[in-house]
Amino acid sequence: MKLEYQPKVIGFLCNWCSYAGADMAGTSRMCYPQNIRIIRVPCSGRVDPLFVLKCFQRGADGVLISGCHPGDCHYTEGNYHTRRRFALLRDFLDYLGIAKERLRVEWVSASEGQRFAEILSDFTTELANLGPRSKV
Amino acid sequence: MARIGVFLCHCGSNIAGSVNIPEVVEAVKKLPQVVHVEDNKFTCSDPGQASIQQAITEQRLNRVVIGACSPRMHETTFRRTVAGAGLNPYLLEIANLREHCSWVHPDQVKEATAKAIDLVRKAVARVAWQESLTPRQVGITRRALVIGGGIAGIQSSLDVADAGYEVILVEREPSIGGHMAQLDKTFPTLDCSACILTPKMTTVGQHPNIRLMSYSEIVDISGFIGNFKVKIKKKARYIDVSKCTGCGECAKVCPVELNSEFDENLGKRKAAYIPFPQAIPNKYTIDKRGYPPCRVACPAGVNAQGYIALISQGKFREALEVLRRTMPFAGVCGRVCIHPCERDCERGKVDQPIAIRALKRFMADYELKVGKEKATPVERTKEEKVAIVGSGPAGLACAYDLVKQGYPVTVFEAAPEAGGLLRYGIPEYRLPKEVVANEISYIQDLGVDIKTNAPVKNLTEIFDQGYKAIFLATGAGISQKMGIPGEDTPGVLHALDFLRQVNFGTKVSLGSKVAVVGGGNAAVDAARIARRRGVNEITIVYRRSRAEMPAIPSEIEEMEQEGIKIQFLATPGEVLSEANRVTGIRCVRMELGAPDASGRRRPAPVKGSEFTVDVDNVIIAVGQGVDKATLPQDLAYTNLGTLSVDPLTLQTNIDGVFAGGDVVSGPADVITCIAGGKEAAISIDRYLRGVDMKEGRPEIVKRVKEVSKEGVKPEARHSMPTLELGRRKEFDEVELGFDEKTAIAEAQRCLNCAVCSDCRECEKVCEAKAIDHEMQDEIVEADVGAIVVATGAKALDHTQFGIYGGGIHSDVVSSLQLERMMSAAGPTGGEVVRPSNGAHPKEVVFISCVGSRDERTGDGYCSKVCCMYMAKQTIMLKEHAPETHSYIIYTDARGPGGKIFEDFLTRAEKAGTTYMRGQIDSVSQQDGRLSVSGQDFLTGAAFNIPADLVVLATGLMPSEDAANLFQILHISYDAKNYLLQAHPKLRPVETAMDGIFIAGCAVAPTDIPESVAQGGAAAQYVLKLFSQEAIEAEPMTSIVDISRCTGCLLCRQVCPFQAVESETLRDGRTVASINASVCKGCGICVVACRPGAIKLRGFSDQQILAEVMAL
Amino acid sequence: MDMELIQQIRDKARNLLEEGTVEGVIGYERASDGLTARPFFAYEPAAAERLIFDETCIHDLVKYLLDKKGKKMAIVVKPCDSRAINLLLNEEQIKRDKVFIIGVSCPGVVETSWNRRSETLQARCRTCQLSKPLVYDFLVGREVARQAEEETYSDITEAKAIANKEEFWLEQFGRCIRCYACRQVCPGCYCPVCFAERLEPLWVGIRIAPEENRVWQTMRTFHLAGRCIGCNECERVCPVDIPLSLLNRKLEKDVKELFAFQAGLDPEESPPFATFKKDEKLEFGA
Amino acid sequence: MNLLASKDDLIRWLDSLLQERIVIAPVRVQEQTMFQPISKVEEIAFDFDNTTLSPKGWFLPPTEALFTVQRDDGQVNLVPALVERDAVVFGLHPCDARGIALMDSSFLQEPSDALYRERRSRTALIGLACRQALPECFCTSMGSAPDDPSHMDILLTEVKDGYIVQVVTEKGKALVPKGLAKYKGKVPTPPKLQAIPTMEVTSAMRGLFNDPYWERLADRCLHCNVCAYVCPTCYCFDVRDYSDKGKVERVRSWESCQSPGFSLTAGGYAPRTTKGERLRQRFSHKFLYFPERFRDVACVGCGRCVKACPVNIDIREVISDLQQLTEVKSGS
Repeated sequence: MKLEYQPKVIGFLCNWCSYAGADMAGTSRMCYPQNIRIIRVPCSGRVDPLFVLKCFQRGADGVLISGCHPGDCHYTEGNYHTRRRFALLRDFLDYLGIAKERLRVEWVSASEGQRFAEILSDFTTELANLGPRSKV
Repeated sequence: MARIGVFLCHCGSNIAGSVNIPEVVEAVKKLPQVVHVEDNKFTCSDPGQASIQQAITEQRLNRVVIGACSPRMHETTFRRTVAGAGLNPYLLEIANLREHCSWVHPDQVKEATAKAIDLVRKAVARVAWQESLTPRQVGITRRALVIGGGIAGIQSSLDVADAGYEVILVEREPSIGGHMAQLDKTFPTLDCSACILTPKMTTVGQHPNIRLMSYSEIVDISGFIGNFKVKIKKKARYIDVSKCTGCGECAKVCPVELNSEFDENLGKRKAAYIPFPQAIPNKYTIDKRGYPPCRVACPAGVNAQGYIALISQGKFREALEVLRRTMPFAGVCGRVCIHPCERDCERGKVDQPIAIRALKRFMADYELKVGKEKATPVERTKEEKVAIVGSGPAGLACAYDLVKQGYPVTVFEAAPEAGGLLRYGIPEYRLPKEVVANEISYIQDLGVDIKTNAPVKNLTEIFDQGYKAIFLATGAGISQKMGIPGEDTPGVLHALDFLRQVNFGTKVSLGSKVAVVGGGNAAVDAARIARRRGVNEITIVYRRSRAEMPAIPSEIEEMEQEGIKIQFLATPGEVLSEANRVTGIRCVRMELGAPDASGRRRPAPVKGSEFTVDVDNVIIAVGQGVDKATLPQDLAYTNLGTLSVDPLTLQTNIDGVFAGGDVVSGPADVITCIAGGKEAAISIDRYLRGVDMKEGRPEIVKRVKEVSKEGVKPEARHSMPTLELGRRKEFDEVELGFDEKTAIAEAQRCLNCAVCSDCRECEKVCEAKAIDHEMQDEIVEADVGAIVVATGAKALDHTQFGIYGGGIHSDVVSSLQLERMMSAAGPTGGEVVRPSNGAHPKEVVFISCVGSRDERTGDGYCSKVCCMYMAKQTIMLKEHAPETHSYIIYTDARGPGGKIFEDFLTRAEKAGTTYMRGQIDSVSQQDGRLSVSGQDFLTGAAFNIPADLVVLATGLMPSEDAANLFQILHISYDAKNYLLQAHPKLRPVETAMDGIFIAGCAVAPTDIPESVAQGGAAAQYVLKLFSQEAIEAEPMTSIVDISRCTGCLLCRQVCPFQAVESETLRDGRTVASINASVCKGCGICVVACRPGAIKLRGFSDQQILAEVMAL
Repeated sequence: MDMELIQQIRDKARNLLEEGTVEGVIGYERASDGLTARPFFAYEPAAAERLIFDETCIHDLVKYLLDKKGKKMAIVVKPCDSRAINLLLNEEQIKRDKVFIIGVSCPGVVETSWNRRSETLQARCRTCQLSKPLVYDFLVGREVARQAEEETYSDITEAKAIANKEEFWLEQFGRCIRCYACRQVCPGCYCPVCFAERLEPLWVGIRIAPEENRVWQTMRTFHLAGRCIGCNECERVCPVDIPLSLLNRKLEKDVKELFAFQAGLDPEESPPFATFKKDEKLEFGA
Repeated sequence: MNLLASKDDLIRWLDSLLQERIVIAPVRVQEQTMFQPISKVEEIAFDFDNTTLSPKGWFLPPTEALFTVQRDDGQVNLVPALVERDAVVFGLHPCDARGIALMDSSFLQEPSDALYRERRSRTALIGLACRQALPECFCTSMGSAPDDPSHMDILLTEVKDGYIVQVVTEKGKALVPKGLAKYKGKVPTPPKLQAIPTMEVTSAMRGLFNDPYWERLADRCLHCNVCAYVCPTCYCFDVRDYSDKGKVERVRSWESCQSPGFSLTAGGYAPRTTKGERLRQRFSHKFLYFPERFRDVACVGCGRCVKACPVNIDIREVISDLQQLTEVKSGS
């Protein structure tokens, strides 16, 4: 698939589920767009909203935060905090003009390589359709 | 200055096939701080690793980046490599060029190469901020906690204890043993379950290294592997286990019987019980579940369940003793009490409340009938004399409580006879004088001195006579006036004066028509007395409607039977008279408006609705007030004209002077007055002892939470026999009281809400003096190093499977019930019978997978043990009675485990069991027999099997409240509340929490040998831990920079592991501190920390931000 | 001016200082324009006579308690300010026994700036539900039943409808000169080193530029999510009139709707980021 | 010699200036007036009382890059920032011009600040005499006046028919368009201001250095940077290097002595840790250190800080307090 615009995507993946899920996509040789750069964190609860703000400030077109499914957190509760923090931040950024489509929060388990690849394809396409972020 | 070496792996063609490695090498060389770049065919190979070590040494590298496969693959390997060259292993960063790049972007060399460069640049940026980290050493408490005393927990405890370490075994129930103790035989060997379990239980009970805490629960756990702190609640069992000999005398006398949980509700046990004869510990427990609703509802806290339980056993005297522990007025309250207890009686939710008041009266009647024994005077143990003014119910109740505590008590009564309102206010037909006199004489027998004709006008005089405290209970004895024209006309009487005169025996002459104004008990009493004095036409005029009428409903009913009319919604505006003689009253109609302060709807006159009633006399009963003239001076009053007292202590404005009853509350019922007297007694005792009068008041009592009404068959309340209408004369009591048979039958309706009735008969028989009804729950703290969770499972409740007739037909039983029936020690003595009629069943149908493998009716998983126990039970049924024929309707017949399990199924089949694969449509009952219909999956044919007994093979589910415990322990569990293993294959008895291990059915349904194996395996992990000198703790944990910490402790709130503690610095500031041994390194706190005071080592803000900034 | 109320404040303040119950009293005095009010610290009983209270006493004085940790202080607190007290109690920044709260039942305050006061109540006062402070030791003023307008957040709805939001906000943030007055006045901002001024890591550079300022203002607001008590002091002190209430109130609204939480109403209840519910529905769909 | 420019003349003049130079002029932004570079003359707000910020931001911008350093193929290149165009600041009041003159004392003394010097020499100041005195104004007490042309290149004074054009410097003369009529009418009397006594402020300041007055005054101070950023004479800045994938940029931005991190040293030492010390620094700099070094008090009486301070720390009150306290001290 050839995209009109190649968006820049930064992903924060928890070590125990989503990073392993991305590994699983690799070992299963599933192809997905190359646009993402993955940063490994111990838990999605480690993702500071400031990281996301810095990504957007640095010109990222989209940010993905992915953790274990609620209830499955390796640290039992981290992703519940993630959910609260980013439910609020996502809408707030939208309010400030950074469309909510640009910040994704997903739950991907270690076995969901296929799902990870699908999410990325979908996200990249969506971002490409949105086009570059407005520069003022 | 960082000197970074970058090593790029080709991974054969795995990476190099999609990533142009030379291009990456060139790009990386230009990165700041990178001093060395090389690429290898296989970096993880020995030459690859050697090359890294060589470069570290030769190039004096102090940071290493490896571009290779996922760090989840080889991070540990490469850390070892780096450490081998003398560099701290945490100064390494891995760029994931394979799983995250080459493998997912094949045939896109350009893009994959650009991405690889980005990933390496990101890793280089991050590694510059990496710090040296060193794992910490932590000590170990070599004591294990085992939670759950089933076979798995028993095995763990024994294995750890035998290895020489201490074990605390906590079991929620009074005995260990779990479900295995309930089983008759075990499959596939048909061993006697008790025979193989009991020796293990005994060993546990006697093991020097095992501290058995039965009837206990975990309430809190903190700490971490090797160093847990646990709080264990020892539930009050009301029997001191150190004294109890297990003789069982308490159970023999216990009047309360309920279904035995151990016998699956097929048998009975007492409130004082031992679950089964071989219980360990062999100690009794009293099942006390709070205060019964009747006791909570009673203002005076009378323990109705206590005396009712004893009445049900025919122990009438003992029952009266129970009542007299609280107050002396069985006969009085048995007649006139407004009985709030009956309103709250749980039996009322089934059919009708217990006739509590009638039973109370019965005890008094019985005592009079069989002859009263003179009460033994209470020994005076206290010096301080107490004076009580007024001998109504409040005064006497106070005197009674104080004399029983050993105080010298004198009651001063202004009237010629004691009793107050009981004697002068309530008509004889409701409360015979003899009953009042009997109960007052009992109080006097105990040692209370009652002085009649002794009005008290001056409190100082009383104090001067050496009394140390005074209780004023002079009542509210003045009738209130209506304030209408003509109220002073002769022939207008006030109810209280009228009743007093009648009770004194003074002659009162009435005309033939009388109107009584008011709706309270005084009005009803006055009307009924008037009827007994021969008045023909009596009308009660009441300004509200029937619903608002405050008099006792049964009294109103009896009054109406006697022909007295009530004019509702009317109020008199004037008393009409001629020649100073009453001729009538002019009334006005009322209508009800909005509720007033009392909650009753306020009546308002309807204009132009005046009407006149012709009467000869008017009796006004609109209220009573306190007669200030008869009270000593200097007392403070409320706006309502009653005495002003402290609501908690009842002390008046004068030190040492207390007041209660109607003089404080205004006119109230007898039991409320008694309650006031009792409260005053508590205050006076505390006052005299000089202790705080307010502490712990008002007393908060624990009402029993839920009362099971399962299996309670509706049975009407026994009604009170009354005197025939025609025979009702002035002095004859209308209500006649229960006879003994009725009393017992009525008492047996009691649901024993609180289970233990607090009758205290057990205390009398316990020679070891082991019983302590005041026992409280106790919290025990302990330090342990490892925890084994073996909380087991429970069988699903078969009564919730109505589709199979469970809970509908009594001959549909659960497999555990069948097991109990088969047990020689069980409720049927080993006989398998039909619960409906006790007959031996001929045709028995087993239904498998009840609640298992079926999302519709229960859980989707297989409970694993059912196929085998059904086979066992059919074999056993055949052995018990060869003529029995069993069917097993199965979904799949599983014999997991290969060896002999499958053979066992065959054995069952050979023994004559009919296996049918199919589905049940319905279980119905016809002519006393059950009929099981469904479809045979193998033949496709419908079947209809007549059966005498249907056995539901109910599946397993985690025990109740298991999830609560798991939350306390912070261990994960799944949607069905089963525990999650650290790894389902490779770490089956470990959890994600280090130091907490799991075994048995709490993890998933297991049979006995598996439970034992897992219990042993968990013990092995405990021992492995205990055999270490110290624990090495992961260094990637959070630390607090106290100079930035604001002490808001949000981190403590978000930490899932309780790793955060607060610490007070020398300058008085409170800051957070993180216990690195507990911290798991999730970093939730780091994000929560606004001032940036927390750093997660290995994942610091710097490190992650460096990655962001490099992209 | 309600002289009776002022006299009550003065009498109480004087008493507290005379008895030595407190070391100082934080209240209001007349500003140098003779028209509006300014914060005032009375340390001597005689200074109590300078205290005033009227509808120009707009400042939330609670912030000053953070400067006086360890000292027992009395403070004049309006109902809205009492939420700041609760916030700081919840976050363990002040100790209840170190503060003597002179609560004022306040009919609302007006917009003021130096030498200028309007006659209309501040917008936040019009929707204020509190007729008296949530917490106080001594209450002055008549408690009046408030006829609060319904909080509709119409300003937020309007701001949501702005066509090019990014442009709009970058323009607003572009004016920011990073004087940090908004932070300095905020009772919820008390980090020893603000993230905006931290060097390691350098979250926000010293560059005073729209993108940089956006990180600053976004995160400032986000740090106050579920903690902003709505005093709106930040907007008042902003020298370049950035509509900060549109930021704070947006999160206030979301927190109220998503987590049913309002800051500072109960010192025992923890803010939304301290806790979670396992089964709460928080959508991440577009 | 005064000239007269009609309103139209002025607009044409500004329009022609705009062709060849950057024009910085007061622009209405919502309810405020700000100095901003304009693209059209219509953007100018002629009708304003005072701007929120002084025009100092043109000479010392809130943020500017001083130079960048980059590594290209092993070579390290340093590129200094340059001032590329001439400019005009239009519409500044005499107090603001005096503020710029005071900044000159510091920035232009050798070694001078290159960027500042460059901007200063390439920028002409065309001022506007004040039409009215605001309640916060006290310029006459600080050595200026509503009609003071001293530090301007050209001063305009609004009259009925347009503006009196008073050419002050040669630089100004070069900018005046040809053909303006001579102004023969009366020069309007400048608005009157209430003078505040300013005697002995410096010595009072010196004498009260350790007085508890500062801590008390600082009680209500929030330590925001508003006063410093609106002040025409406050010129403190911070300098930091930014590195982005190997490209390093040295940036300076406004900073104020009121912020706790100001002059924090690498070892963690902060010279002024208490609120009182920080607030004292502000006034010490204005009334003590600056006059000791450059003769004049570093305040022009524009009144911006009076108006902008969220807690009403009024510099005039501070002056009066200092004087009173000194008298009390010497009297006792």
